[in-house]
Amino acid sequence: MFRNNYDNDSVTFSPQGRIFQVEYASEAVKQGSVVVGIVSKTHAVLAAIKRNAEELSSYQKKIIPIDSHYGIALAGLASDARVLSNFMKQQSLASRLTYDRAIPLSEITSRIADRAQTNTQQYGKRPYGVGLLIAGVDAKGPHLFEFQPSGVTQEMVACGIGARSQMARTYLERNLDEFEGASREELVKHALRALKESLSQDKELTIDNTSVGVAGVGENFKLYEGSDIQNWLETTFENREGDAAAEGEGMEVDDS
Amino acid sequence: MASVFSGAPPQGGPGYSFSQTRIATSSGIREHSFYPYTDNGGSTLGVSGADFTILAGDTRSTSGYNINTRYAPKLFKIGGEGPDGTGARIVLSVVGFAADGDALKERLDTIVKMYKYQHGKPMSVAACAQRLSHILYNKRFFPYYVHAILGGLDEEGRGALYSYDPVGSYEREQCRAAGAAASLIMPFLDNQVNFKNQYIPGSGVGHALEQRVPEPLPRKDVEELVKDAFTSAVERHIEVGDGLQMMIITKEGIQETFSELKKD
Amino acid sequence: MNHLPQAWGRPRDDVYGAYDASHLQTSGPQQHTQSPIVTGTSVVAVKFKDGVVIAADNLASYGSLARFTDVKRLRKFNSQVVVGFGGDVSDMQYLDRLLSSLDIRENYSTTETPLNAKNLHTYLSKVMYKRRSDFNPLWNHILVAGLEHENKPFLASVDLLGTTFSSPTLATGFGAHLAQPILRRVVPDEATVESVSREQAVALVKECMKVLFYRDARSLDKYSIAVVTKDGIDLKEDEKLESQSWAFAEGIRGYGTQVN
Amino acid sequence: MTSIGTGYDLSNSVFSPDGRNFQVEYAVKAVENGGTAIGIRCKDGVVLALEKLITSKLLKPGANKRISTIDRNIGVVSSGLLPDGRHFVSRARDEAADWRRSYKAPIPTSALANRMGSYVQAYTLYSSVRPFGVTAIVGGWDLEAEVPVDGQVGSGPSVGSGGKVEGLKHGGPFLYMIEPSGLYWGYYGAATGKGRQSAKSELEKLDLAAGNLTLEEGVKEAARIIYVAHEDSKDKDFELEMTWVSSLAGPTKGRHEEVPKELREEAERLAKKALEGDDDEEEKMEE
Amino acid sequence: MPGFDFSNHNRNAALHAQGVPLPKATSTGTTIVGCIFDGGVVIAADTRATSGPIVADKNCEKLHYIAPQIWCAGAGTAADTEFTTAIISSNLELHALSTGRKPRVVTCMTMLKQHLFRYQGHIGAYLVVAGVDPTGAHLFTVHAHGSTDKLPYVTMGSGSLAAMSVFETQWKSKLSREDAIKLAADAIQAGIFNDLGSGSNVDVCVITEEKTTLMRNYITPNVREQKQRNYRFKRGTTAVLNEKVITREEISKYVTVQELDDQSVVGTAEKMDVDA
Repeated sequence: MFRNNYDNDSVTFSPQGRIFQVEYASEAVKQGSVVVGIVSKTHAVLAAIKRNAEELSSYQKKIIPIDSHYGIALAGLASDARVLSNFMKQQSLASRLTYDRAIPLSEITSRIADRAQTNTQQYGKRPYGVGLLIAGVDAKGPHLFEFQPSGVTQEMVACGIGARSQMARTYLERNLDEFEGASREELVKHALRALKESLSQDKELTIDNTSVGVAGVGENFKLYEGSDIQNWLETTFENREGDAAAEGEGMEVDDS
Repeated sequence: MASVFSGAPPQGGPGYSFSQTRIATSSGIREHSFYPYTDNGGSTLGVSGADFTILAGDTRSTSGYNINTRYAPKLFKIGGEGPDGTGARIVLSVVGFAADGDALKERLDTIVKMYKYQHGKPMSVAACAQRLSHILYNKRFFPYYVHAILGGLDEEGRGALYSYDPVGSYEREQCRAAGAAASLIMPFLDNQVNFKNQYIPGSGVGHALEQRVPEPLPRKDVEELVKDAFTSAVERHIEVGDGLQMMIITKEGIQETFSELKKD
Repeated sequence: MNHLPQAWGRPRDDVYGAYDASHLQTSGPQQHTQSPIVTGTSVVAVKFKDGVVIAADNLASYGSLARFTDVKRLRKFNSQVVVGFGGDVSDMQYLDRLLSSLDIRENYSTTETPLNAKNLHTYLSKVMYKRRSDFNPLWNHILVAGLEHENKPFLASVDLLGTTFSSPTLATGFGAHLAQPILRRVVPDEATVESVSREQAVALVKECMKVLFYRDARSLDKYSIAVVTKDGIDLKEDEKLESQSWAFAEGIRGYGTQVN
Repeated sequence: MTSIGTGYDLSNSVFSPDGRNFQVEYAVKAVENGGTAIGIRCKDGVVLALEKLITSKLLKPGANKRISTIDRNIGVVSSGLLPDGRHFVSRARDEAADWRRSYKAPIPTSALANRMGSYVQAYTLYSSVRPFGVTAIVGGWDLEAEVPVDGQVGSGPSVGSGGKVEGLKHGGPFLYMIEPSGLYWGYYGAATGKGRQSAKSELEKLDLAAGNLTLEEGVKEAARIIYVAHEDSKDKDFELEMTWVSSLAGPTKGRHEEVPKELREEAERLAKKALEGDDDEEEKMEE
Repeated sequence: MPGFDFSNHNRNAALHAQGVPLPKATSTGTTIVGCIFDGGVVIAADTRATSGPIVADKNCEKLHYIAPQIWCAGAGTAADTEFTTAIISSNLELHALSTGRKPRVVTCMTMLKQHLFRYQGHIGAYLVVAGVDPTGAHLFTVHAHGSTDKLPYVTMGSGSLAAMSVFETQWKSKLSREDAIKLAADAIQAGIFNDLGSGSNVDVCVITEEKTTLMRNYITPNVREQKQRNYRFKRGTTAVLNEKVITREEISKYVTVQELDDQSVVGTAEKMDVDA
């Protein structure tokens, strides 16, 4: 009796031309808590939900500043992300040393993409089990890249990955037109709202479980956690009890 | 640099007819005629105070009797972000062979940055000082040809100043001068900062006379001393001049100033 | 010729004695450049308000022999950087290829910003410093002229030891002695750069090339000159010195007591 | 399918009793799902074009270029697994750089195709790797002018012994397509990906072998063919990506570059118009 | 026995072979120039004397008197330029007295080159000789080995290339006196600011048929700025380990003591340094 054996390693194609191991690795991303990223003409924002293993444990790291001009948000295997982020840090420093230049985001993204691809074409390796959002500002302005375990990387206007991230993406698609001209504050609020969308009904965004990373033109990438994001959370969701339909109005109140 | 463009004939040919002896001997292992070091002149100094540290250096870069440039900094912020070194709290000054100085600066800077990335907090000046010593000693047999001075604030907020020899021996001090005019400036600092050879008038007779006790100087006094040290060094040392770069490290951060020096 | 292929192209044993095979062995200590062979002399450059002017003559000397008289020692890197080479010509060619491969790599993506002069200078300084640290120097003194971010004029130098410095005016080799004073008179500091026009800068550099030709025995009256501005690079590789003056030679008789 | 369940298709480098390497065939399947990619060899250059399907509204429009430059004068477009395409490109760049290191001159397109064919083929030989899930189209212009050796000193004698020979011709446009098996052929017009069948039949109509098609016409034809090939998967949005490479005298001066925006938009406009002519009913939906 | 004493030569050579370095001589690592103009000749010099990288004298004199209308600018070893010019000056004066004519510049130049040639370059004097005599204005250079040159404008010393760059760009024939002075001074300043061996001030000497004008410190572009602090110590700061007072009466036993008032004491000190 034969069973489906096309999924044992990443060097076997299925008869349909698929590589199951890579697809399974993508599932690992969906196990991770949600992260979203958005870019405007001037800023790039990352936002993430941090989980804690239990009530008394610490929260995981979801956003990692890499160089002064960009950071990453991760969903999936944190240890794989650490390997990649160390590599990125080292490559970024090397770029500054050799060329006195902040590494372009497309460049660093394609370097990890190449690394990830190797893991999908050689026996004895496994694909990375992590998805990344890479956000920051380089010589060409703000950028957001999505990295997938398959080695696929794409430049996005907005993106959400991780558990229940479809809800976040739906929010982002609905508000897509607003991002380009959005201010720094508006962009953060959009990111937080997208994050909130993908949360199950009984969960709330709190200063303990939320991280925000912002980079802008002329502004270094900075990670905001804890009390630093109190204000954002309050102003973004202060009309929470109000009618969901009047969301648009609520936003205007926030901005004033 | 003159050697680069020497009009010497291609190696191996006969020497010029009037040279009496061939310098190069063709027997045995051929000697390296490439010398990997040069001295780019200039001078630096550092003085630590109660709650600040001042580092200073002239900005002349020389090779032989030539001025390469009138503005080549010898002071570098370590561990800061971006081209302006934002957020840095440590300053390294290097004098000697400029290319080695730059390489040393970049290595230390990278290490301090990696430390912050890995540990999530900035490196202490004491740790940085020891790390710098190791970097230098690691090249014990092909040294960085520089005299380094590292300045910052220690964990208690007091001024911290470390000086190094080219192969990593180091010491925490109140003040130090390095580079071309070190021998001119150091006795001045000994006398003015540590009050060496100064006694308290009327405190005794002969050997009973009491040394004037050194105490941390106020910032203004130190800045003035530094300026006088450099304007005087410029008078008497040909490799010192053009500009004076100063960095003052306080708990508020690093303040950088620049003033002109004589250009002859 | 005999039937032994290994003897072909070698001195005949019956005429010259047995061939010393030790010349063929490739082992032994690795040999590095100890001195330059075919060399180029000065490169001079000056910043002006919108860019940089750089020039070098077209001569490659072999000792005191003027070996090649149409050598291009200025190299365009991209539309905003020119590199000028003094010193060994073969090392210059190596660097030229290195820069070519870097340029190709940089142009894989057309959407990214190209390397500017500062980036390239940093890169070259690492290359030079690495090679000197390996005791295998590239025997050159290089000027990098062009623009850095926000189209600011950029001019810096790196030599065979990896020493780097930047100044509103720079000159390598003989030019460091003879051209720098001329350049510094007009552009003494960074603040003055703003008030120097392109025409002034070009005239100044041409003046330097002339003085160098007067006084540098390893120089030539044919030269290359490039002007880098945000509109691109204007590189002329076949310029000739103009309006030389040999008026001082009039009336010179001998070196001492001779009168007529 | 006969292959499934036999066990011969579970590992690369294994032949089935009837002499097939199923893993390679499956890799071809991966290619068949990708967006259509085509290349046209015109008389004065080469055009590469790609139907880039929009998988998400959140993608940044106009970014995510997928036709790559290998050496200054050579481009590659591929269809299939995106990361494998990147691997292919990365290797091709290494090969081109390696060639330059050895020969101090750019790699001829044919030599690149040869080297990449060998490389891709090597990935069918071992069980420790899998074949490439891409078919790549390599297009380039080999320089017709005499090129100086990189960094050459002087310009050499202009006449006489060692001088230049007048009127000597070499170089020109070249186009190759490399498949997952490592097999490659030279083409006048090449197509791969989902819409390759209709693209091929369109290409065949052009009589490319005659060598009359100019580069500008080629650009317009390429756009049209991609639009035609897209008809099968009309429900999805796509972006048209096009690059070209011409002679030194041509618009790209021997370099592989993106087709300028104005020309591309013009070609797209013409392509849409041509389609409308074919099928009037579709007109309203086109918008 | 006239001439140099070579008795220590062998000892010194042996010491040198053992690695004992030669004592460092003060050198005037220097920019000196000369330029003919319509009606005369001008020479100029900087005023820095160095010992290695140390400035030995900030305002030394490198323009040496030979005869009333023949002056020399000297570069190289300070002592050599001073003694060589002094001895030639002396001999030339004797020569002038015995011939009863004004000394000629060529004579001076010839005496210098013959003197220097004799010592095969061991006398490190590099000189610019300039003067006006009945045959006109003349300008020569004399190198330590004895070679000479005759040109309308000349430069010597470590700053010679910097100074030459000024002449090569701005010199023209038939300069006026003012233009020649300006040009020479500019040439020296090029040396002062571009050559580390040269510095401080510009000395100029203009010689015409009528007279010689020595303009000591013609330009002073490098005046030291005011010190920030006062470095006067309180009396008693320096430790005195031993004290002994010798009274006038005691010393009068050995020498004659004469009272001077304060002013005459100051008057005898030579003023050299620009900065106090």
